[in-house]
Amino acid sequence: MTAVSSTVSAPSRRPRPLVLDDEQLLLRDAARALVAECAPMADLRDRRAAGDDVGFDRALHRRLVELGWLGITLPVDQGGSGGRLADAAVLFEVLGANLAPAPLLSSELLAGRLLAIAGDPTQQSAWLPAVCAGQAILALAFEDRHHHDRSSPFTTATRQSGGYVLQGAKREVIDGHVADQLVVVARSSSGCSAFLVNPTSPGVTIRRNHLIDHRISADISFDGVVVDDDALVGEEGAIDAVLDGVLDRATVALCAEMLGSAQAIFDRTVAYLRDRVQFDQPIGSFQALQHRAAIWHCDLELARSLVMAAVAAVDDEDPEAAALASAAKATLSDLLLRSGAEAIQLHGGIGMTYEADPGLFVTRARVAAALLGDATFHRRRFATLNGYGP
Amino acid sequence: MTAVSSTVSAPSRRPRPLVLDDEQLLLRDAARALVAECAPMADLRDRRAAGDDVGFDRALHRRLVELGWLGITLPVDQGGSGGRLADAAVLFEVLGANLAPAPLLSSELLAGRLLAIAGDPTQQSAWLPAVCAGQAILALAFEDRHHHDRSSPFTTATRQSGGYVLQGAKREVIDGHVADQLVVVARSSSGCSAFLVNPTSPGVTIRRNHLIDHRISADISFDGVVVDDDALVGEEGAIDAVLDGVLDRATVALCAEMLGSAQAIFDRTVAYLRDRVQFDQPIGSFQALQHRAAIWHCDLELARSLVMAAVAAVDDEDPEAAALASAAKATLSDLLLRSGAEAIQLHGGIGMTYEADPGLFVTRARVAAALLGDATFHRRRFATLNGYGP
Amino acid sequence: MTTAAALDSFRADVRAWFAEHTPAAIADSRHPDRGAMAWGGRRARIEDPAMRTFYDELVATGWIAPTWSKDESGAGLSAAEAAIVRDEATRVSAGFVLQNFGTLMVGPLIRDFGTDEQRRRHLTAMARGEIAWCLGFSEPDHGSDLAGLQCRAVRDGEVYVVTGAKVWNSRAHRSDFMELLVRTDPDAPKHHGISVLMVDLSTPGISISPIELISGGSDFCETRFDEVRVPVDHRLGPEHDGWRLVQHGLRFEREAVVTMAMAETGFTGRKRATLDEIARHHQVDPSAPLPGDVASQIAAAEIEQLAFRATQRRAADAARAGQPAPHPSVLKYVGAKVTQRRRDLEMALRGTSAIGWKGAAYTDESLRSSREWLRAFGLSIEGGTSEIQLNIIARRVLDLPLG
Amino acid sequence: MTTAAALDSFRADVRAWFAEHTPAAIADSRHPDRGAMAWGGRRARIEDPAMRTFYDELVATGWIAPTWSKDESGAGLSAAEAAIVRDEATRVSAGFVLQNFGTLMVGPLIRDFGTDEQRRRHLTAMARGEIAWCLGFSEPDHGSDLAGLQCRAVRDGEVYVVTGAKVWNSRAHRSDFMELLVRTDPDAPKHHGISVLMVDLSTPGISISPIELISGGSDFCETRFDEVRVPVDHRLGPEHDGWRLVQHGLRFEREAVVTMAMAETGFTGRKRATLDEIARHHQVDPSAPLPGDVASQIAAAEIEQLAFRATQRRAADAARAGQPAPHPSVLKYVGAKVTQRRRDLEMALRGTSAIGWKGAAYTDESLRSSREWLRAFGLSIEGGTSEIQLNIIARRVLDLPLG
Repeated sequence: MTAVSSTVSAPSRRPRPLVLDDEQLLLRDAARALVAECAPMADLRDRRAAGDDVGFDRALHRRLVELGWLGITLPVDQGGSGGRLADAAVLFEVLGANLAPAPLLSSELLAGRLLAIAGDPTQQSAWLPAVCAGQAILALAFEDRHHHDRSSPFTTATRQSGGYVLQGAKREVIDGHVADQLVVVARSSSGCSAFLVNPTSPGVTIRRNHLIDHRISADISFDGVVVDDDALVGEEGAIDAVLDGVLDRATVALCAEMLGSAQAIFDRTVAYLRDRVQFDQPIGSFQALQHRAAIWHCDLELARSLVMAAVAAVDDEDPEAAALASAAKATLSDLLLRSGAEAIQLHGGIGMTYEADPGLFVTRARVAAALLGDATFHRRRFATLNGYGP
Repeated sequence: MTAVSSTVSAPSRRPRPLVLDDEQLLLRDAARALVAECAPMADLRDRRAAGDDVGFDRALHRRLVELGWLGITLPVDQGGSGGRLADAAVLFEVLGANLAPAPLLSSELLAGRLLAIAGDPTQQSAWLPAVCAGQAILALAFEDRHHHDRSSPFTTATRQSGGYVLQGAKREVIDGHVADQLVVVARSSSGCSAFLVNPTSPGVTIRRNHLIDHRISADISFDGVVVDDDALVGEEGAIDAVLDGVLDRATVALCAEMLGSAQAIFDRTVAYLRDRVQFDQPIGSFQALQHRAAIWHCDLELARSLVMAAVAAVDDEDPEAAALASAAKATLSDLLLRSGAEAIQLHGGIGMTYEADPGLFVTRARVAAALLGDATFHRRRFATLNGYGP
Repeated sequence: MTTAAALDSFRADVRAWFAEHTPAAIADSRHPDRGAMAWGGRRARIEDPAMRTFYDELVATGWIAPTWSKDESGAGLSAAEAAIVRDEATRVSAGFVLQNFGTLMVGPLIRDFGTDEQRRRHLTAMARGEIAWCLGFSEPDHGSDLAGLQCRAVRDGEVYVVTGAKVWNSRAHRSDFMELLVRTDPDAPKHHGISVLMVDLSTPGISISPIELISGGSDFCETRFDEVRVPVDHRLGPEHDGWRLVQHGLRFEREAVVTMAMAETGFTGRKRATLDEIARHHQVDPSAPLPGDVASQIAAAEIEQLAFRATQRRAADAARAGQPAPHPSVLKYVGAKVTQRRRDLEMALRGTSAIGWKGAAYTDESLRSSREWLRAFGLSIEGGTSEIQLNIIARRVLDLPLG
Repeated sequence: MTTAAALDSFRADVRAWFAEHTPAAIADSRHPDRGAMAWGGRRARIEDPAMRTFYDELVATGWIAPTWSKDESGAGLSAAEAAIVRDEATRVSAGFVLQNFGTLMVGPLIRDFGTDEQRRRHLTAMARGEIAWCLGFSEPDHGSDLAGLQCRAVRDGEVYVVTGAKVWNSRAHRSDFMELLVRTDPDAPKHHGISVLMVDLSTPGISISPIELISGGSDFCETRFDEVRVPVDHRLGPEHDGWRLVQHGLRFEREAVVTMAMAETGFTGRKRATLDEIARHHQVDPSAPLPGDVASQIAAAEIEQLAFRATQRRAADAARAGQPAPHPSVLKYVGAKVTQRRRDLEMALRGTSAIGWKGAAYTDESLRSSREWLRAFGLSIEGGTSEIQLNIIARRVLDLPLG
């Protein structure tokens, strides 16, 4: 008989199963306990009322450091735990459930990660152990525009003897207002480069942005800021590929946080549907609302799978990781916004009040959707990565 | 006191009210009676089963002629009734409600209208009275591709002594398989032109397309087809603007037909929801289905307003007519497809059977959505007309 | 019956009137006198002399309550003429002055159900902007289920003693009177023990506090009644039969909420950047064409809005012609959705420029944009939630059976 | 417990087996023997000798019913191993042979509820593809409301006399046995008078007619029973307690319908043009980049499909790890929706090339495309409508109260 002609290829590598392992389950429980204790959601309103200019809770930052969770994915020899992105994703999801801000994305996933893979040993040892010890906050300044753009079209680095001069302005730098050191992406004739910049350097101006989600970021301008040669991270003009990898990874972490938020506001809303009585019955007994909740649940299940697949792809160094990161961010941006809106609607009037929680989720949704590329950006990028971009 | 400085402009022309006038209400009732008598929906299945190769009912065509409705918008001196598009829209909506095909779009709104505004008196008197008398069917052959494209990129007209040579192929020519005369759009060095072509001319090959909606159209190829100078309709290379106007107008008429179809399948589905009993109650008493029906109703109301506004804009020669035509077609294409799908779903299993009506609507929806430009085409054109096209 | 030509001529007169009398300050969407002019009332103070004069002149025309009789200080206009007045006022950015809660919603009810004495007392004062009204319908535990309300009025001789709480009372803190729903018979089935009181808000025992919304401070209030004594002759309509009045009046509320919300957020009237202008502004090269995906999102939003406006137009035309018109619940449901989607897209197009709550980096326009987006979530809740509208459409328009 | 390394090695063996035994004809999606191979049964004739041999060899491996014991002619594999067999079969386009209704849905029920005699009689025959089964659940008037079924079985000594009608019986016209739901106690509450019969379809009094769908002829049938005599020992499980069996077995059906529908319409396995290839093909210049709006529509559909596949993968992984997995109703609901949207977009991308029912102008691919699009509307109806799935999710997953 005629057998199919394809030769017997070796079984492809077993994909990582899309479940949490035992350690991650323990981590999740511990993180939940921490957040319940240290980061109740009312803190957000309290901090704004108190005129807070930090945007997160210093005590929560300290506790994360004590538990060894700041640096959970950073190298062991730099004071980190050497974990996978999957471990960080567990933390992000739990933080997201309580909308708890912490300088984790900025210091570890963005600037820390970039240093960890492109920095020289001096740069690494100057900053990474300090991040893991909670002694330093780092920020990655990469956005020139109000829409995600990895090409830094407007910030320039001009070579001069012994160093560079930086000129331009960066938008919405996460934790840029409290950073002890900045990593700044700038463009020279040879391409994009990254530089370590002391935020107190002459020519650096930092403006605090108070965001609708109660967090704080910074717009930072660089007016003839002079840095030495040793401020250069990696090779000159060659940071693009590194940056792409760093941003994809951070995007997936942000997606995990957004998933946590979406799931949390869903769970709260479903609980409200069970409890709230109108027309002498729980409103959750109305079939129209049941179907909306059920469809919402389905969308959450899809989103969870996509985030877990993206996490696994990053950890497996799967070439599909970039496309999965974009797929996840496009999906989570839409889903979290819709979740916030649906939560307000199903809560009715009370959902519109500042004292209730749905509004906190919807404002966070808007910010998180815009950060690191919105749904339109990532659908476009997904198309491009798959060879049919416009 | 300081008065606002803008000068008092004359009140803008009163927009035509978006209601049917008394004559149109009478026309609607008469048309409904005709369709109920002559064009029951079962005819569609019967004709396909009988191996029909016409795609519409010759008897219905005759009745439309007898009632003076073929040519309802054509000039009185050509045998028409000189009505407004609003009058034709009433007819199209009623035909759409029963999915009744008739050579009205082809002979009157497309080819007939083009001759009426761009043809010379000889061309007009040769064909328009015949159309109104039911003695001729005309077809406008303008699509070169499977996506709406008004530029005839592949069909050429080459000047030769005393006439032109046509080369190319036209897709999905509505009623092209039964047309007594074709109006063919072709491109020469100076732009697009239209030509009257006898379908029996040497070099013309007509293939019947049996469509999923039980109608029939034609793919027609022109292989070195020679026509005389007097076959040219309008000026050489200058038919584009005329064609745009004709197509916009026909598009609005098609939208009226689609609105009739969407409303009809909605009404049938709502009636089914009232009647069908499952779990010991009419399924229309389930709130989830009620809300879906209510949202569907809202979308129909929006679509009806848009179609009426587009009809009024065409009749008023409002410069917004083109944008409104595109807005209407984008909306109706999506809505009719969604209506067909929702009708099947709410009918359950029976909705999937060929003997039930929802399937007839969903197949018609697909064809009508594709004809004269789909939703994507018209959203893009709407953007372009408003100055922000891609 | 007014002919079309007569209406055209009327429109020309109205336009001329506004051109002559409207002060330039009217176009300032943050003018401090706007609130006082929109709502009137005992405590309203119009400080700008030009605005004060304009308001007085407008009151003198009767256009605050254009369809009311001249005896009631209205202008005695037909519905078509009143629509022209509103159109033309909107055209010069003065539409907000005619969005008066009292004349739109409370007045018609007093005319239909009030005693002669009540009509005399309240209508003229309303039409002249002297007394500001608010509504006291919803309660913290009874929003959509309005008929379940618990605020009690116990008869004590010639007064009712009112105790309970109301919420979502628009501008109660700046109003003089409230149309208040109370339960007068706690033992009757829930739709049968309700009465309507007209409560002077200066009566002792009433405390009013504004509600902070997700979009910031608001004109909505929570109002508490602690043994408030209301004269029995301040009851509107028969005792225990208030639900009928509510049904009668609810339609006014729904229509008015959409109209007002749209005026408020600048949906009509005030010039604002178009979506494509916003999108272009944020490009690296603002003169470059928009990407196809963005253009398509904008087109979809614009088409939806065009359809909604055509539906408003058709509703008016059909009502005028006595033909079947889109149901008010359709307008309410769709109006909220269209506005919400538009705000949402606008936010997306603004990117991170619109995520600010405060800070020097943000323009006033972008700060307003985020607040308008947040505020718009309420459009599908206030004045009857979207779910209630869909229930109404299913029952009353589609004739679907009760579950 | 099987270790990961052992599973890898097992996969290699299975892949090698298929590489050696699979005939080239298997990749022909219109091969006339496909039906017989997928369903087996008394009347199945596999004509192509290569296909016949392959089928016999496959039966010998026990992989038609991979998790069944070798005594039952299964292969005694674990769930993880069985999944590998299905994966690898799909990889060489032979997945359809393992999509057997009997082994997937009827067999497990007979194992759990049958007598020893019934198990002996039916399981091996099923696993060897000798007897084809179909289901007789829905009735013309009782689709979603299955428990309202009216097909009656009246006891007459040692037989039931069955009269009534069933509909949506997949491939009944080519099956040997039907798992039939009948009402044995018309006086009991509707969930309590139902029994399950295993009916030999060659019994006199049964008439079966295929149903024509909107997509053309189909394998669904309507089956009528006119005083059909079924031996009492052909009843599965206790009398009147059939609803419990239905509940037990319904899950199998829902999962299987999605899997089979996807295999059927080429969702997995068979190579088909990608959406971007289709879009490009229809451009004036196929090498030009796609317009941004089209690319964005395709990306949205691809992302949705990626999410669905990841959910299928996670469901399997979680079940294996004993962790909470997505509910089968989620997979059923989403699977239908994702496939429908994809078909819809594919049709839009094909433009007028896909509106043909027949005619020389249309390619086979485009004719198939329109039929697949139409057929896909059924995915959200058969095997429990999407509305039923949403009810299940609301009640069982979200714990929302009954209305």
